[in-house]
Amino acid sequence: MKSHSLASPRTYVISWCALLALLLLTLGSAYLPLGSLNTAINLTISVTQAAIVLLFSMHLRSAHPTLRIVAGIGFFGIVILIALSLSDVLTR
Amino acid sequence: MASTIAPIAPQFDDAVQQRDASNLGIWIFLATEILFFGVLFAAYAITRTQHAAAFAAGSRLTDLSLATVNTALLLTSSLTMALGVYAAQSGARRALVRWLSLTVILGVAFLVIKGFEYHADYVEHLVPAVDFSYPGAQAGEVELFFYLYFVITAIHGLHVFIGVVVISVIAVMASRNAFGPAYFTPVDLTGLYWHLVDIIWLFVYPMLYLVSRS
Amino acid sequence: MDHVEFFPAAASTVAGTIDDIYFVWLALSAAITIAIAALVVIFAIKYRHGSKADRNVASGEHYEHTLHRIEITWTLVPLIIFLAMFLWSANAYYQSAAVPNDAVPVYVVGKQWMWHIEHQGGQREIGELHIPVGRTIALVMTSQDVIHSFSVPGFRVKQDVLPGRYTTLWFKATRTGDFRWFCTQYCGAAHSRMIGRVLVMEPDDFERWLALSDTAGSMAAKGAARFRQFGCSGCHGPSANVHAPRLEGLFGKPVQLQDGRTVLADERFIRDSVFLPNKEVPANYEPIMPSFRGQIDEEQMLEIIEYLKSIENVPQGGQR
Amino acid sequence: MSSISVAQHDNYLTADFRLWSWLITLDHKRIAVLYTVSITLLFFIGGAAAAMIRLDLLTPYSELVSIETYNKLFTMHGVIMVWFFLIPSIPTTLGNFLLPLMIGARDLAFPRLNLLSWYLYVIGALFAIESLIAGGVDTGWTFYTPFSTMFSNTHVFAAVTGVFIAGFSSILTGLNFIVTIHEMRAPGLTWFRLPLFIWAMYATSLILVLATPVLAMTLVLIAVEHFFHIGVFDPALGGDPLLFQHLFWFYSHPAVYIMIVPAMGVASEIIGCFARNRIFGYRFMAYAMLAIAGFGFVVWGHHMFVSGQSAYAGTVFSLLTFLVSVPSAIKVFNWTATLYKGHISFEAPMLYALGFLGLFTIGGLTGLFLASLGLDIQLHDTYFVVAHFHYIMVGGAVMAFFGGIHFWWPKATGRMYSDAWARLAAIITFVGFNLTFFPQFIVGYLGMPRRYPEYPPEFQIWNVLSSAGAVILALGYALPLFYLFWSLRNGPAAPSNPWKAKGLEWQTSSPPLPENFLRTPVVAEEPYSYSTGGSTDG
Repeated sequence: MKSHSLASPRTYVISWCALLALLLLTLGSAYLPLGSLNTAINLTISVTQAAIVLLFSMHLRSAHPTLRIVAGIGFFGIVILIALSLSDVLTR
Repeated sequence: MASTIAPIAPQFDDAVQQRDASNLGIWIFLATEILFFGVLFAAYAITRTQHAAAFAAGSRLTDLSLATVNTALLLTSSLTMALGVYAAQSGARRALVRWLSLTVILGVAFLVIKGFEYHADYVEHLVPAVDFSYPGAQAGEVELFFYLYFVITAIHGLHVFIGVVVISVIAVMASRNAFGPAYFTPVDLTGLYWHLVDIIWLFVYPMLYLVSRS
Repeated sequence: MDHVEFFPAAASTVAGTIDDIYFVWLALSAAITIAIAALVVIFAIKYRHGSKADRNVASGEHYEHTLHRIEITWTLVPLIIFLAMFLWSANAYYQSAAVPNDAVPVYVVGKQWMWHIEHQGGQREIGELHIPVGRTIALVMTSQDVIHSFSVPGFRVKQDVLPGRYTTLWFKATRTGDFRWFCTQYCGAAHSRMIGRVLVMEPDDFERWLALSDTAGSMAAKGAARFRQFGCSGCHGPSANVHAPRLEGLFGKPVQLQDGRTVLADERFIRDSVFLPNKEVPANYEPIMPSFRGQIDEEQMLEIIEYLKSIENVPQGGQR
Repeated sequence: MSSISVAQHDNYLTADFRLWSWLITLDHKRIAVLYTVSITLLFFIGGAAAAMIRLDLLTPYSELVSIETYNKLFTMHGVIMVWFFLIPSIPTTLGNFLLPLMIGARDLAFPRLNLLSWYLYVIGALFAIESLIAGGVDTGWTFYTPFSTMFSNTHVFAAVTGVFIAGFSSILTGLNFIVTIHEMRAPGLTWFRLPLFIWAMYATSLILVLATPVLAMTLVLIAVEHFFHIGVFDPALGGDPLLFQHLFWFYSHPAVYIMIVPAMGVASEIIGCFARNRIFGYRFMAYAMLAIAGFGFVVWGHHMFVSGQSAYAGTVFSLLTFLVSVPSAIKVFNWTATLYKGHISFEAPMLYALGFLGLFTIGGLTGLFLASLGLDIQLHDTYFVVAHFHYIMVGGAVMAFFGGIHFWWPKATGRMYSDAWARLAAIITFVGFNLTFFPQFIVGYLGMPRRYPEYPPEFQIWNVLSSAGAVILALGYALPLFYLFWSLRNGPAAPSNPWKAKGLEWQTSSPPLPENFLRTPVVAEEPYSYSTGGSTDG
């Protein structure tokens, strides 16, 4: 399980800049009156930011597939928990 | 240099097996952390679905500017942590100690700002079960929002605190030359934990602070 | 004990279907269990250690193929049976979930540890429920404290009773008699004493029982009194000078909300409007209604709902 | 234990005799022994509660204990049996002992975490026992809100804390097992050469790791709500009590598979060995366990068909539940087919395993009754449910656990027990179990609710039968205590492979060396190669 091809400092700095830019974007978008679309945009940006951190800072891009599966399963668990619970609440 | 060679525990065959085991172990641990917070996110999602207006009203009472600064601090601390791991891998001991110390400082700054936020909430009578009063409609549901706000931020803050402590210990170890290019697993694993705490905050931020700002 | 019961009496219209599903599962289970047991016994004897049975097993690709076919067969056959049973039982579930239109409402409030029943005519009962045979009854239920559950095994019906919500349970009894009813959701110390009897009567007897029972007026009449007592009529009445919606004919109609959604004005909507008035504000009205949480209890709330139902077609509310 | 003779090498039991050496041991085998002792203790505490319950139910009126005491008894029975016996039972004892041995490793990947998880288990158990001594808890093991948070004045906090801490013990065990199975297999031991017991431990660990955090955080919310009287589960403030049920069953349904999947692993090992046959459909068996672990996460709503959950959600959960039952069915068929053309002998472990097969079949089939939406309305929260899950968890899991203990006892202790007594115990357990729980199916369909100390007199006959069965069952569980203890001192020394079984754990001495193997074994054959590997069954 090769897990040790770390990224370069350049990658870290670039992804940091991207994260801060996305932070400003999500903050700014919150002030636009878009109704429920606001939440969708905020969430999409959060997912993008999380993906950047996972892929670059946490090196999942170059990690062994097992590690990627483990990380994926964690997030998948949340999705199942929320989706199936909401499927009840929203259809009551 | 002898100190930077991995001590191999008797159950392992070699350093590679030991490192891979640690790596898989920490990722499984992180997956459990994700699900740990998943409960809070699910509770939030369902309660907000049922009381959308109250959650919007509650969110407007939170301090968005402090939270935004805090988000930036945490993102930056993630950068310094990543650079720290890089320094450890390159064998740059002094750089490693410097980056880790910077990470600790940023983490502490996050907690201090969080403390100011909590204090302001207390002054404004927004602490459920302790001192809560809300003049507008649906005070009970707004209180629920603040209940979730405090539970989520407190448990996240606890994770930041634990991270700060662990990184401090790692920094001290690093200053004593405990790591080198051949062995820096503890730095690496701590970094992964720190990044995950960051990721969780990236979801907490819009959930609690950005609802219905328009 | 005079006789030993194996199956409960079937006394409602849905009981037959539920029993059918039960008996089909019983038959399938018995068949599978006996088949497995028989195979185990046969193999155990035939292939016991030291027996002379032939144990030559074919090998090679063809054999592997056969094995796969066996595995796939005993994956697919149960799957198909399960899916059929799923469809059948889901259908039965939907039947008992959809309340027929002709149902007569009876109101139920559960509290630790007793059941309060109120009929439309205002007749109250505790721990007993009188109903006529052959008429569809819909229980509109809520709880004042913890979760309870209303279960009548003889009717094959059961529904949890939740605080803060209404749940509905309907049945149509097919024969007269006494039927036990239990609380089946654990609710504290005297959970096992939160029981009662459903007394199914001939319609004539039932009418006689209704007439003989003490009432202080029908539920709607009591609700009308509550409507004035709690000051509802001050804003929602005919002479109000506050911009508040008139409630005549409201029940069962769609309501346009401020946030653009449309909801049905059912029991839940009315209850939420009284206890959580800002949750769903009707369009064109200001959110000025105060919450009555803690002032109106669940039984009074049900009476108010029954009153609002009763003024469906009356041009002016509160004629009494 | 000083009488165990030492051959040339010290084994793991004789390596050090001081108590301290046990309390700080990092040896997975010793930790397994620590777990076995503590779990056995908790099993008999939980069993004592069950005995009181059955005694009280002899009569329709609660004559033995007050109704409040009865409520505390079934709560303690549930809390202790679920979290302090069933969930840790097979993984922490047999799993801890066998996992490294079966994959040819010297220890688990993280021995310190392993010891920590035992201490967490003990601390959690102490909290649970403390809540019992302090006066008990009356919420039922399910802690349903708003009863547990707003209305119960009993020691909910201590009980919840105990379960919370034990949860971390589970997580650490699961994490340790997954990493060990991934990283530390002996050379040549590919995934599809793993014994099914290892596959079972793997599937179980996945559930432990993914489900337990959800329980832990849900319990935190319960504790906070109980303490501060505000929270998202209380409808008085706009919370939703069904939210609690969703979160709770997201954990607690998969938890059922935490209990039964290890039992499937044990049964596979035993049936393969005593039928002298390779496990029929080995790959399907492995896949089935993974499928059960996976599907187990999406069926929780079948506990909520009459709870006020939407009919739509109920339908989805019912369909998914039928799907998860298919892999269980496959497993029953495959075990049966494993007997075909074998050389079957009937030592005690085999009797336990066959008992497991029968009881699990009945338990699984009655689960289908409960998955059927319309029918579940009648059965929900009645004794039918009680009977069903006892058939799975006691008939299935405990039967297999006892089988496993008998199967690997010679390996772990180096002693042989009396096979005749053990067979008798297996038969008594099987008979007692059926007499205890089969009548409950009938009284359940008649409508007798769970958690009732008092019941209508027409249900009495079934309750008397059930209580009578419980006496026999208790005898079946108590017997092994005697002859197994007896064997420790007086049993003949066990050879390294008394059953002529396949598997790496039989290739080392009994009891094993502290470091398990003198040389790391190399695996070159398929699992369960009974028919090919020379005729040992002459």
